[in-house]
Amino acid sequence: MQLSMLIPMMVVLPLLSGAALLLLPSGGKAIKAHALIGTLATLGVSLLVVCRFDWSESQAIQMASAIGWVEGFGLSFGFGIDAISLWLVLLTTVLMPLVVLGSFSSVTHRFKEFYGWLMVLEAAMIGTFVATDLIFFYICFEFTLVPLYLLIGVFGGTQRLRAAKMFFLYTFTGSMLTFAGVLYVAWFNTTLPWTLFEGAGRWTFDIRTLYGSAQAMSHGQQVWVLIALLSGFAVKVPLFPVHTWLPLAHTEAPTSGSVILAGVLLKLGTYGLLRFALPMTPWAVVTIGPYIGAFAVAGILYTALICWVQKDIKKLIAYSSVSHLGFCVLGMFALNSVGVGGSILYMINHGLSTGALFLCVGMIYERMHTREMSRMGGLARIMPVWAFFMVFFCMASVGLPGLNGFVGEFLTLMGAFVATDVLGPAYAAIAGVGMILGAIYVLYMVGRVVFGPVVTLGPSLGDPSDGHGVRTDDLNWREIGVLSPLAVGCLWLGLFPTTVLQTLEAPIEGIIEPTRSILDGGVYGKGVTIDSDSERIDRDSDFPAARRVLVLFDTDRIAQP
Amino acid sequence: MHHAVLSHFLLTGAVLFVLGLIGFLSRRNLIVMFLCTEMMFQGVVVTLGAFSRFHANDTGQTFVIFVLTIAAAEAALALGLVVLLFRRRGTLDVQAWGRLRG
Amino acid sequence: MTHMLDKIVTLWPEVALLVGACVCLAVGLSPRAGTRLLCAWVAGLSLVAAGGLLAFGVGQADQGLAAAAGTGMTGFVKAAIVGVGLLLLLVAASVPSELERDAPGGLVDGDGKFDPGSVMRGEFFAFFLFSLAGAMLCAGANDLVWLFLALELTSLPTYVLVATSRDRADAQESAVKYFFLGAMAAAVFLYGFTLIYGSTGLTNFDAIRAYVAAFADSGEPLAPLLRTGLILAILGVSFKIAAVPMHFYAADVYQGAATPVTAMLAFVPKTAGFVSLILLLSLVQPAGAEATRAVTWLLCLMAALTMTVGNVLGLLQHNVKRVLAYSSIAHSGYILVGLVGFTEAGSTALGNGTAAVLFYLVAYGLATVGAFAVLGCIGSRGDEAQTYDDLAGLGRRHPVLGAAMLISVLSLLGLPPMIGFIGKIYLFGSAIDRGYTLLVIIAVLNSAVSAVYYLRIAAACYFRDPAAETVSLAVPWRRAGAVLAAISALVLGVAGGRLVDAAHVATAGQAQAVAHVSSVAP
Amino acid sequence: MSIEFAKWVPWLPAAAAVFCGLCCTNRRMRTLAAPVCIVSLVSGFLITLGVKGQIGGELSDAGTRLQVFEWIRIGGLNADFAYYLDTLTVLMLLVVTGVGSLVAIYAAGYMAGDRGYARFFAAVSLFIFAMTTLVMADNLVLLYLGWEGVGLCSYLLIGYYYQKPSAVAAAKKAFIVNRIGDLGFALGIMLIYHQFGTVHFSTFTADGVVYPGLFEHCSRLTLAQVETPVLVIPFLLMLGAFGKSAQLPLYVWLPDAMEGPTPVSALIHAATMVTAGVYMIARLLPVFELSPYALPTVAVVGGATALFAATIALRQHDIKRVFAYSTVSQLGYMFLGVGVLSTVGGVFHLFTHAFFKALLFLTAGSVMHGLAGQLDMRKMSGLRTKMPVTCWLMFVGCLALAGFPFTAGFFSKDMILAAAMDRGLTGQGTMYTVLGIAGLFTALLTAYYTFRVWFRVFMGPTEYEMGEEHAAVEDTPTDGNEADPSADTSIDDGNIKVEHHHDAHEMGWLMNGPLVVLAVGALLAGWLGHADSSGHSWLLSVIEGSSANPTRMVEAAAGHAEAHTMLLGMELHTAMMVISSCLSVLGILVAAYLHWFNRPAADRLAEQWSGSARVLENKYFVDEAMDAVIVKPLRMMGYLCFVFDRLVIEGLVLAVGWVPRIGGLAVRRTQRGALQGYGIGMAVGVAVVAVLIAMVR
Repeated sequence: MQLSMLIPMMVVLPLLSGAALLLLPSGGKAIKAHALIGTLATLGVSLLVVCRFDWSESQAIQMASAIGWVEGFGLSFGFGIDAISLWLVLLTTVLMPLVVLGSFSSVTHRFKEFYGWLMVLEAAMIGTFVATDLIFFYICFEFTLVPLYLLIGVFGGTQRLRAAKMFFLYTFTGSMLTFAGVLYVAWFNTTLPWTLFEGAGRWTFDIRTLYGSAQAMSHGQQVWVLIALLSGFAVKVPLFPVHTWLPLAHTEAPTSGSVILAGVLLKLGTYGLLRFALPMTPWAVVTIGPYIGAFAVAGILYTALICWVQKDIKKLIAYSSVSHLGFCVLGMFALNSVGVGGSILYMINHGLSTGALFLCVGMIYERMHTREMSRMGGLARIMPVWAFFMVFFCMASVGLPGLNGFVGEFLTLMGAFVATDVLGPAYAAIAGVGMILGAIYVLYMVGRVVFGPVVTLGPSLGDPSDGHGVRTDDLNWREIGVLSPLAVGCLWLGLFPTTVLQTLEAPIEGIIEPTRSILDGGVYGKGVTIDSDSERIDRDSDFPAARRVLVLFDTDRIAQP
Repeated sequence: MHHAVLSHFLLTGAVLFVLGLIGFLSRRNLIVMFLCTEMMFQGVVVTLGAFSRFHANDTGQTFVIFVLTIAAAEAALALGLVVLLFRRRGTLDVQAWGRLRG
Repeated sequence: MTHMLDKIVTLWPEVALLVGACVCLAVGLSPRAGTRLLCAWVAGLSLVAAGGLLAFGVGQADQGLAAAAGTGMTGFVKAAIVGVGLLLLLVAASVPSELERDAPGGLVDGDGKFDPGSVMRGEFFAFFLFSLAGAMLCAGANDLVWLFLALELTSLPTYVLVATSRDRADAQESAVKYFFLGAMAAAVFLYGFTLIYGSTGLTNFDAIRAYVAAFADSGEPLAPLLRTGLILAILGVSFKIAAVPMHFYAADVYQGAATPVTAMLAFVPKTAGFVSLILLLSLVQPAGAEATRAVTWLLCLMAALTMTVGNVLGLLQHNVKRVLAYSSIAHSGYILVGLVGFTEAGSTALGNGTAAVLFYLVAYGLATVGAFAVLGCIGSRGDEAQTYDDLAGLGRRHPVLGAAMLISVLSLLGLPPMIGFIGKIYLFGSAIDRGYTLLVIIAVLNSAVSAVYYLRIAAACYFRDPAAETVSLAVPWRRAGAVLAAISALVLGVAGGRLVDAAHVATAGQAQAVAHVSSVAP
Repeated sequence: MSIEFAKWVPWLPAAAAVFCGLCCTNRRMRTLAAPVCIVSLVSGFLITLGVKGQIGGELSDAGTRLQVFEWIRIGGLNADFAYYLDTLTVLMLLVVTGVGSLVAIYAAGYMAGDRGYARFFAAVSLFIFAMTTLVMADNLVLLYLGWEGVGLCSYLLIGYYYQKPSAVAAAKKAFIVNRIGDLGFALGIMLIYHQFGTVHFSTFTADGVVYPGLFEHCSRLTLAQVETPVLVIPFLLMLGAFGKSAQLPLYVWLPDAMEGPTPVSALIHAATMVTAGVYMIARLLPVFELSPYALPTVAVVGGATALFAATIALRQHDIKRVFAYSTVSQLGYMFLGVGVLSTVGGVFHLFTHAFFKALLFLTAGSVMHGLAGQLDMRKMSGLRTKMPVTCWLMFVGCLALAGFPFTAGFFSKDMILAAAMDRGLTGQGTMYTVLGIAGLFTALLTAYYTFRVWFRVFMGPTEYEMGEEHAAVEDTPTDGNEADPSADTSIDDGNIKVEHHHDAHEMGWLMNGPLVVLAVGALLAGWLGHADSSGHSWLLSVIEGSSANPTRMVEAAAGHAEAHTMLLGMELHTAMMVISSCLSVLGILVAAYLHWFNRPAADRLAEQWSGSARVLENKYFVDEAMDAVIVKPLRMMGYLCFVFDRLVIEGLVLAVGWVPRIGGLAVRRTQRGALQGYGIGMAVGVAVVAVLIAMVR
């Protein structure tokens, strides 16, 4: 088999096993086993990809392949992977079997639907990360909405209908604008002279080609395109102040849904920003970046404060996600390799630690049937193993050095601090207060739930879920098996982040290069617009240098008196 | 005494059309309403005839024949429909048919 | 005379349908129910025959004749009508016996109750085929008279279908609204045709194009009479597509008619209307963008208003048929986006708005037929399923139907990877290509609004417990139609390349033809 | 022994921590935890001794870098898991592993029978890992790792009795207040990286590329070249040091931290962790020296804290709290010492303080152990008969803390005060004189409150009340569980140590042994730093061989200095020794009068000064003020944000969602179902369009 087929396989495999679920008898056990095998097989394929990936060329799109789709539009199912994608794919494929395993006891009905949609969701998420065609990316990006919508709506809590609707509509509205932006960029490519770079002057949605297209835009156009991209991706992240869908969705989603939502789906937004906003609209990014950074900082503090006054433990973690993702965005818009590297690491870290926290909370919910912090307490006494994991992941989430959260958080802050041309020390200092607030709300939660006198009240009277007894048994081996790999991951990434970081350096260089060129060239804020095509044509028609020329073009003009 | 010129015919046609329209919008009897739409068609027919004469070709008059045919077909359909409706409600008042709304 | 015969060659598919219709009428006269049952098969056969004729290239004649007939899109449109028509036939062919009929007292004439829309009645299938034939004839029109006749041939049978579709007062109410308002709209576009004729003295499309091209070369603006005529014609025809301001009837009519007929109304007249619009706009295409600015403005305005009105009204409904009716209005708005900037012939696939319109008609047709078909498969309280409540728990009780409904509404929503998404790429891409970015932004925001009611349908199917009073009707063919439509919407979305190419090739031919005409104009 | 072995110093306890953690899961393995922990700590201590032997040999003055593995490398940031060894490191390692071993041995007895036995030793091992990493770190990020790591262990150990709400609250407070300081520290690191482009201390070569370290960067800079951002760096770092070392205004967590088991208080909150701030400033002295205002600020804060905390200690009744405030006060001395450029003094005091304060805490722990958790000195008296060994061990500790002549505390405190006075008297600022006098006054207070404890507890008539822990076992098994009587709470292990003796009693030698060692240190360690006639001492050599040697400032100050500053006709050092000896004895005598011979007099005095006494007893109401000024408003902000989020932000979104609905309601009027209404709509539409189009044209 060809190496390049591995990537499509990662997408197709979960889809196929999801479809195969339909053929199984409707008993729970077979379906669960099948789902576990399916996700494990996908993990196997992704590990195979890891093995065959050429790490010395981590910035290159490897194992690329394309399946023709709509030639007339220049559309294809383009697959390919670089180090950034690979790590996020790995995050997905590692989380999925754990999610499946973790859901064994919480799903009690409609197994086929549950696991079927879970598999479809996995396929869509992987597809998002490996797409090299913008529309293919968009398809996967959008399609993740459907499975999660159904998962929340069917298997969610008491307010699940509202949550599902809000989640879908909010993110869908944002991404529709992104859709318009994507079309605009693709159209702009058709207006460029074909000599400018390979792929110019025709309809195509190849990401690399569209980089060149978008970079050739004027500042005003780039700003509009950036706004379009942001409206989809920032909602998905979610960036303050477009975050209000998240707490509700998280709270109402079943545990598996929350884990996937926090673990991977939010990363689609940051991945989108990283993959598209930064390289496509560098000029707009350097002018808008400070404002985005300001929103990120505001979100960090604001949601951290909100976390502190939550009564529902799941809602607290949900809000903390908003706060954490603020760090992620802040680092990204530092536009230097420290910040962006930290940001990518943060994506993975947050996926591990917050995903694990949601799993922990889910395990408690299965026993207590409540998420009210006032109705549980001192669980360290009766569930020491659970308490250990909870405290461990809380510490990872707080950013304790030695665990994964620290590296990401520190690097994003450091990146923002030293990026005096975009953000600067003030951003880092104010965002740093989020570290304190993070400790406050997490310890507040730990203090109430894990420590203190034992309280096991269970759901309050009149709660519809009050049909079961409250159990206080400690984690069983299956649950330990779910949490342990995540704990090992947290520790590993805390002590050996270089495994990830060293592979990221080259891809990050590629992503921030356009913005760096503008920043270093001092074009920033001068309001220079690109003139007619004719001028650009004589510059350089020589590919591959052309793309760089495109960026530097403005710089050259400024240099002239 | 002037000869009737194109504009006179056009005006006649337009007046017929508009009168038909006004009748259609204001009368409540279904049959009368239908007759009003016929009047609109006739306004068009007059206009077509006039243009045909003006352009000195037969196309317009050919068109008229077809329009009249269609009008006849519509009349047949309308009458069948009116019978059906009358049998259902026992009235020809158009305002009897306003349940579907919103 | 030979000329006439040559032309008939291009019409063989329509002829097949008309013959089928006549046979249906004849067979429908049989006193034996078993014989009358054949009507559905006859209709199906004639559709298959028409499809076969198209497949072997009979309907498209040679290139020269296609140009002479005005367009190259005929083949595509006809094929689309035949394809979706087959689905519609599946949906209409089996009629549930479970539903109560509230026959008016004393109206028991002859051999039993009036059972409209039944497989037992030849008229239904005859009118159905007539209407399809009319829509196909629209696509081949090259003369105002022809177009007028074709449009009326499309509409008149549908009036009858609506009136007789259900033996309920609602059906008759919708019929009276549909018929009377349709007659008024017909008068309007007929008046528009007349003025076009009056301005040019011509009814042949090629001749009118040449005339307009000549004027365009002389630098004069479009004659006011011609412009007025064109605008009246557009407005009149927009009744067929249910676009603002001619949209008022749509919801009431869709709600009142029986579901299979509604499905047909949502596709056939709309296709005929859009094809007519394309043809009418092609008349003034040679005049260039500047001279036709008013028309462009009109289209923009209509597009924006239509999609907005459709969507905001759709939000407020409880009746799913009504929701789908408003969705149909909104979709007309989206499709109109593909028509703006019609003066520029698209050279690239994605820049070709006309092709986008044709493609989207197919996409829309599949999805909306699928949705209506699913709706027709379930009954509630002795009636067809109508409200959200009736759909409750569909996904659990009938997983296949639920999935079909889900796919259909998601396709209508334009969610990837369904065909509706490619359609939206096509439409919006072409609009951006022509510089109508603002219109596209309005359109995408409208798509977001529409998500509210599409999701409500999905939520009813999947999130709610099955309602006790809903029953599934014994309509195997209709179910097959629903599933087939949904599968097509999904498969053509994932593998839609060929269809896109076909649409592009079809309309690229038209563009060439127009270019040809304008270049040879004196 | 090769100094490469030093790499194992942190990792042995780390392995022990993992092992002890596993021991938690199994009842039978639990008893293994203490031996494993002790072995790892003692071997760490032995390795350190071996490394100490290499001073001057393999371990050169420039310091040695030991690479363990790559940690964070991206962009220009180069933070490896690498250790930096110089004499200062070795000294600190000796303190950490030495005191750590003794405390661990003591705790093996003290914690025996506790259900969380293994958990305790896991945390202690982890603490030693973090603390040694902190001390040995070659770069600031790794130092930060240790810094936060000790914070975590402190959190876990303060909250060791996690079912006591007060313990949980204290743990939380400690972590959060530390985090505030840590933020400053982190920003300081970032600013250093921003200014110097590096975060590691030593210059090293890898793959043929030379990576100049922070110290080299600093030494290259002349003071004239220093720009404003660099001036800010020390102030940010200082914030971290104040947090960790409980200086004004971030000291509030330390007294509360006494909720933890007493060995923890001795190890973490007296001997080692809290001195990390002093160590950090000493380590980064080259950076601090770049700013002319940094070290004086440190001195002022240190002096103020010393005095402030000492006054509070005067009126505390909880033995451990007295010692806690005394720790804060003594830490203030250390900062004062570093601040007045007597790094030697600061580190010396750190060194001696580790002995006598650990001793004091552990003896306090013995008292507590013997009296079943009783710590209120008003409820105990004359215990010398019941616990003679403890009594005299604590006496030694008190002497050292009070600065009684020729004990350890005497020498180190004297060195600091002399340095301060020296700078003051040589005209480098009256501020220093004031600080020196404040320091002397604090010494008086220290002697008084220290012996107040000792006289109260061990002298006088023998009467005492036992603590609550027995009662807890017998009477209130649902302690803290009133909320849920149904829960299984028969053994409230998080809260209570199983106790077999029912009367005050002496400790076994497992616990007293380490105390004796510490007592010896408390008496004699001072001589290590005492300069001989040539002005040379072992400690001075340690400091001079490390980055903590204040070369730059001393040279700058040299212009002012005269050969021998004179005071009261004596050489300054001698004079200060005499003065502080007198003050120390005076303090002890006053304490003896008020708290041994004439206790009613003390009560009368307290009544006369009841206002001040109440203020002191309530610690100047600082906790209350902070609660009212910071915590409550912040939480109120949280509520406000939450309400804002729900009402305004979510409300706006919902409002946007309502726009199409409202539009729909408006348009719905056109769909009233009347046929002719629709006809009118169509006709009007056509007319309007016609007019509009006419206008467009």
